[in-house]
Amino acid sequence: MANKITLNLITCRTIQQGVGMEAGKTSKKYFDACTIIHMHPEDFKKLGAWKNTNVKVTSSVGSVIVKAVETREDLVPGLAHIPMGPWANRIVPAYTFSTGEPCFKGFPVDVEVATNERIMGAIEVVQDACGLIRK
Amino acid sequence: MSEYIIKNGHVFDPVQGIKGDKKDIAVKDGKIVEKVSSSAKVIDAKDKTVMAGALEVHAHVAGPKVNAGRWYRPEDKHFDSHKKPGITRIEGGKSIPTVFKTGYEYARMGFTFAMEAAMPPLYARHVHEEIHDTPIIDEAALPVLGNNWFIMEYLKNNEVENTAAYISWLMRQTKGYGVKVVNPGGTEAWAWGLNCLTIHDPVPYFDITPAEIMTGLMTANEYLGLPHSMHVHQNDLGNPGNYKTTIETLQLAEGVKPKNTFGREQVMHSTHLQFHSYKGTNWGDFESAAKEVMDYVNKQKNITIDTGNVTLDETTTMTADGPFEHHLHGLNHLKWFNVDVELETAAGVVPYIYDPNISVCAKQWCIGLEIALMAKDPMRCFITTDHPNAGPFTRYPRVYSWLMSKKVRDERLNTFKNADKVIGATYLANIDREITLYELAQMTRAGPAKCLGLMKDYGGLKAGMNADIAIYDINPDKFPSDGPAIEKAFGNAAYLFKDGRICVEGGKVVDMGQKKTFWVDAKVPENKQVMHDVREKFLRYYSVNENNYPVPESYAPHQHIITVDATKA
Amino acid sequence: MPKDVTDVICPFCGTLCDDVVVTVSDDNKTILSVKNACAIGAEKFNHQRLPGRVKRPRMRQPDGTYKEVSYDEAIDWTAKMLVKSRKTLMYGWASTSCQAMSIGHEIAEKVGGIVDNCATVCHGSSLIAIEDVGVPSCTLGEVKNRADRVIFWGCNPAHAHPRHMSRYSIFPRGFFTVKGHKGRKIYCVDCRYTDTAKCADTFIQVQQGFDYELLDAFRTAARGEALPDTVGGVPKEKIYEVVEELKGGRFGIIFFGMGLTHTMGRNHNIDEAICLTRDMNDFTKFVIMAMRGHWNVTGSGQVLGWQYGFPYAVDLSRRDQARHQTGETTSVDLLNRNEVEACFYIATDPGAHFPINAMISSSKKPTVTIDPHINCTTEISDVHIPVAMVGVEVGGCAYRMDNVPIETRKVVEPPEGMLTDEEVLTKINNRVDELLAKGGA
Amino acid sequence: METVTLTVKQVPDLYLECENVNPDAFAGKTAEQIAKMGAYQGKEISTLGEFFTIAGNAGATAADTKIVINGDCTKMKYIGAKMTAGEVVVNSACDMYTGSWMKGGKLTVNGDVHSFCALAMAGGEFTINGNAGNYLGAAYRGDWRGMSGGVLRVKGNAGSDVASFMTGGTMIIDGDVDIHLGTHMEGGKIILKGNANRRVGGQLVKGEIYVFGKINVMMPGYKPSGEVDLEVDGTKATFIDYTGDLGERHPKRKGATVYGHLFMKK
Repeated sequence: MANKITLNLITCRTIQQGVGMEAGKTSKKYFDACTIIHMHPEDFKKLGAWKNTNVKVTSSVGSVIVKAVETREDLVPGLAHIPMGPWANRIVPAYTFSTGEPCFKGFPVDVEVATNERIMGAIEVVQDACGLIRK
Repeated sequence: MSEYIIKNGHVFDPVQGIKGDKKDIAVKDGKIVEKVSSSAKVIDAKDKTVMAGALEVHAHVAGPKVNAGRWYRPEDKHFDSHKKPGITRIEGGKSIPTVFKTGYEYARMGFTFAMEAAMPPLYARHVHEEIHDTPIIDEAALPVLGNNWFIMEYLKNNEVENTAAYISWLMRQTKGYGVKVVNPGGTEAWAWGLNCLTIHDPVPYFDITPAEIMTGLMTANEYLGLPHSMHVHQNDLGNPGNYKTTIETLQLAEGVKPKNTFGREQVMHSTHLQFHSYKGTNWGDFESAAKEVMDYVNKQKNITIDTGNVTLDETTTMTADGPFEHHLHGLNHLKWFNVDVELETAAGVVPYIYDPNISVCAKQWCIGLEIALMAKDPMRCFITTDHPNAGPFTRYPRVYSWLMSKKVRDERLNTFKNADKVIGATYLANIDREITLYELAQMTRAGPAKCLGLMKDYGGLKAGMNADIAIYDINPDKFPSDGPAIEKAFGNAAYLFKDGRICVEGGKVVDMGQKKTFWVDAKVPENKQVMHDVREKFLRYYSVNENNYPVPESYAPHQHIITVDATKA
Repeated sequence: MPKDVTDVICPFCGTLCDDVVVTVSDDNKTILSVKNACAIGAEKFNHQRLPGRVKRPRMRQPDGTYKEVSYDEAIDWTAKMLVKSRKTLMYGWASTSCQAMSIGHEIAEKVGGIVDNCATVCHGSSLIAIEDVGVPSCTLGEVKNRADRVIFWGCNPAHAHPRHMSRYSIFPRGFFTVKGHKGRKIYCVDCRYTDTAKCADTFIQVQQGFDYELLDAFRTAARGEALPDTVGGVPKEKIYEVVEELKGGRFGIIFFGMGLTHTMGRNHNIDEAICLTRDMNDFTKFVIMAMRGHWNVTGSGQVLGWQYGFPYAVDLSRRDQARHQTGETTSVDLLNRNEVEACFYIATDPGAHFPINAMISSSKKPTVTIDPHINCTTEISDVHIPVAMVGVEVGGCAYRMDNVPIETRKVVEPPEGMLTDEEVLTKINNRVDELLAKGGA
Repeated sequence: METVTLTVKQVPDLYLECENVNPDAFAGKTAEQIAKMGAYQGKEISTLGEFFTIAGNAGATAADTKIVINGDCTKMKYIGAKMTAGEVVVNSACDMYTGSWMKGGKLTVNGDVHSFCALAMAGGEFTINGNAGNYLGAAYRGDWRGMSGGVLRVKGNAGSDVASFMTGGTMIIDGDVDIHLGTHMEGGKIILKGNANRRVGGQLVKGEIYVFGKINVMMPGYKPSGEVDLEVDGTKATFIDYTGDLGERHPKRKGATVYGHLFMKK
């Protein structure tokens, strides 16, 4: 079983993400809309994972746990998408090429199955990185 | 409110015919008065020139295209953004100053009123937001109407009353001041990438010509009896050989009579005439047609003009003449901004460098000065730079120095790289006239005030008029002979009174005054047809709802409404 | 009796739909229903009545919990932070009114702030491109009335601007477009087969990150020059074919979004798209428009434009001049480089939308967030000042994606005692004045 | 030539704006006077003397003035910016705008420089004995006038957007560059000894780019038009001459269209 695959990741708005955002950053709608990674069926095969499995996505700047899903907006194999939000931003490189815009679209990530890992909440995922959660 | 008495100054006031005589000017409660009490503060204007506050008749100082020109040109203010000591905000921008700098600079030069020359109705709220933020000077804005669908549809059928009713409705919605026309028909054609280069070119689909649009709007303007006349930026701007179209357009005013209660005598104001006074067939054989055009202007009494003087700077051109900006971009390849506005108009912006080493630019410089110097009636010819098109308004003091001193302008003329070629293609070298201080007061105060229908309150120093007074460090008996001295004096008013408050002292802004926004409320008989058409157009073709179109009065906190009554017209 | 408020402006995206009807309760306190809005817009209005809304400022305590404080206390803390900090990032502004922005800029000028708006992570690239090469554009009504060639390039209005296609770009019948959808040819260029692509007559699937090359190929094809066999995964035959179709139209428009602004090359992708648009004007009428995201991010650019001459990333830190350099005075770069000493966020949520390393940097600095709701930023701030929702509980001017200004409407009363952005900023401004008059914090 | 030596004694917390550190500003000043010159850190204005130990007086003119800077300058902006003559040697890495708007004289940085260096450079010699950041020798935002003259050498790599809107002068980079080299170029010469990532010469109107290494993805608007033997910065080699960018407008001279050239070393 290939446990780790490398994909090209983009982060974009979805209507569910928009609705969730306006419902509130702590809402279930927001959580459900943003804690997913859209992948191509072939990449699911390569990863050896079922749909709706939690995965760990790792970029040059960090990792995040999200749920791997198939989408009605087709991707090509090798391309993956996490809707914009704090989860995606845990792994978006902050480098801007001196343009002000970080690398929201088009950066390599490793994806591996993480069935038993928990997906953090919206505020938790930010506070955790900022060291604001008292253990 | 405090009282002032301005003593010992040399007063120049065309309204009262005062030509530099020493006369005291008394100020009380924001107005000029016959006399004040002994407790009035004395301003010593000995060896100084006293004039009314100046009026800008045509400048692009507020609104969407002005602001596009600002923000898409960071390079225009990267080294030109400063805060001066005192109460002023940061001032930025060379060719298109920020709103703060705009207000301060006009005030420092002795101006108290500026007319924004082109307000796209759909963007009127934006224009008023900027006017609101522009300190000190009073302002108004002219909605652009020469390519408006309503207007073209009504005028196609000669429906003057409907045209007038629509104008009345639109001015109320947009808080507008008058009727502006820019490249009539040509800008609508531009929505399909086309243009109208003569006044007889039919407008695509609308089956009307530019000449018919202008004649109709002049008639509607006088039907309403608006304070200002139709204000036109003609077809075929900026092209060699355009002077024939220019004269043909001016001829449209023949026989049209002014009808208003404001003392206005013209029925057409033709703006930035410099850009419309070109002979030749291309940029190689390009020559001045200032004489041909001004000969006509001088004899035709019911038109006024402004110059559009080229200042030889790097500037930013901007106009509702969309096709012209596209054409200009094709010549200089600099960044092109364009916006077409649904049912109404368009606008374009392109940076431009008037390089004195390029003979075309030098000739344009000559033509602008010739127009002013050939004007027989200074009450009908006003000095502008069509800011920022021919140069920034902040260069007025320099333009004055060229007009008021033959020595100064000849020094410039003779040192052009291709001076011989430039002199051969223009009239300027043979003109000896020097504009006097009295004529300057006519061209920048009394004249524009009359043209704009504001002569009751602006442009003079007669008792009862607004206490808008500029005092310059100029002794008329020892008028400066060098350019920089003239520029310094006109660029830094010793005092500027605005509504009786000292806003500028020693060239420094000391008070923000209380600026007013002017707009015209023209009352017409109820017109169900027009209201029906408005509803229909909003339902079907506009992208905003009718109820979200009007500019609320809160955008003009110190509004001054001029009411005209055309219900019995 | 419940009543309908009509012609309401939706404060969600840059489409700024102005035909929303909101039914409110008799006491003007509760929104009962929303008509005409898209799913996202409706949710925004509905959020107003959700329980659990924070109604008073909160300040973080040493133990990490938040304690409710008075507005005065929060404002005093904020003013002191601003006066003390030598360089402050003042980011956000995209979801508030132009009137509020003006007050914010006055504060920034006094305390040495850097005013940046959400364009910085959105259409900032587009603004750079426009600064470089201009932009031929139009209002949305022009598209509705005239366009017969519509290209969606790297944008997905089906998700991000849900009513755009029905109001302006695909379906409406206009003056010269009486056939509506049938009279238009719709193109979509994207690396994904998006829901917008499904509405298009022609879908061009570009390899992710190859938009610049593909646009250059379009321009090369338009000039009749030779092309390699494929560009960005698109066969050259397809490129020539589409270019000819575009030339054959009467009025073409390119709408573009984050697919260009966020992708490799960023501003250059838009720059090239603008140049293609410009070139197409040699053959027919062509315009281009950015699909601006936040409902009033355009307004922030406009107000900054007329006050300082730059559309975003305006550095007033020296207080005697305004400067602008994308890549230096932009929020993410400032945070990446630790160039600021304090952060002031208003009407935005960088915690959710900035890359985490920027927010880690932010979380180490004194931070105040002004926002109607709890979000990812408020919970890493020292102070959260809740305010009325602009466009729902208070009106104010906003600018649509085509720069058309529209006055948003107040439809309901804010919770009792809740201040608006304008009121909070005015109080901060006054407090800053007091502190400066006393010689500092 | 007189030498002023600046030694960093305090590294700024934020970033120090050293617009006064150049021969033109120093000219005619003593060490004491230089120490009193202003430098901003955010809104706080302090003096050069607070951050540097200053030894030696400046010459009477910029041309007579040499400045040597020792110590850590990584958080200092604008060193050598707008200089017109004289010499500056920095024995450290520098931050943004180093040598920007430079018109003449000699500037040497013995270290790396950050972004926006040599912006709109118009003349003089600027040598970076390290790596350079993004927008090296480019135009300021919105301007169509990038580097227009002088010689700029980088011993290491450079970032993205190098030489955007270049109109003249020569730029030599020994290492590699990231995306967008010579975009919108309208004159001048770029010599790249290493590799380029992507987007070389996009939207180029006029000018010459020489690449010794590889380009990851060629722009579609370039077409090979033959081979030429050239000597480029001391290296003799055969180059493939590509003309382009064929997607961009090109001026005409005497009826013939003038294209840009991209020379790839074989």
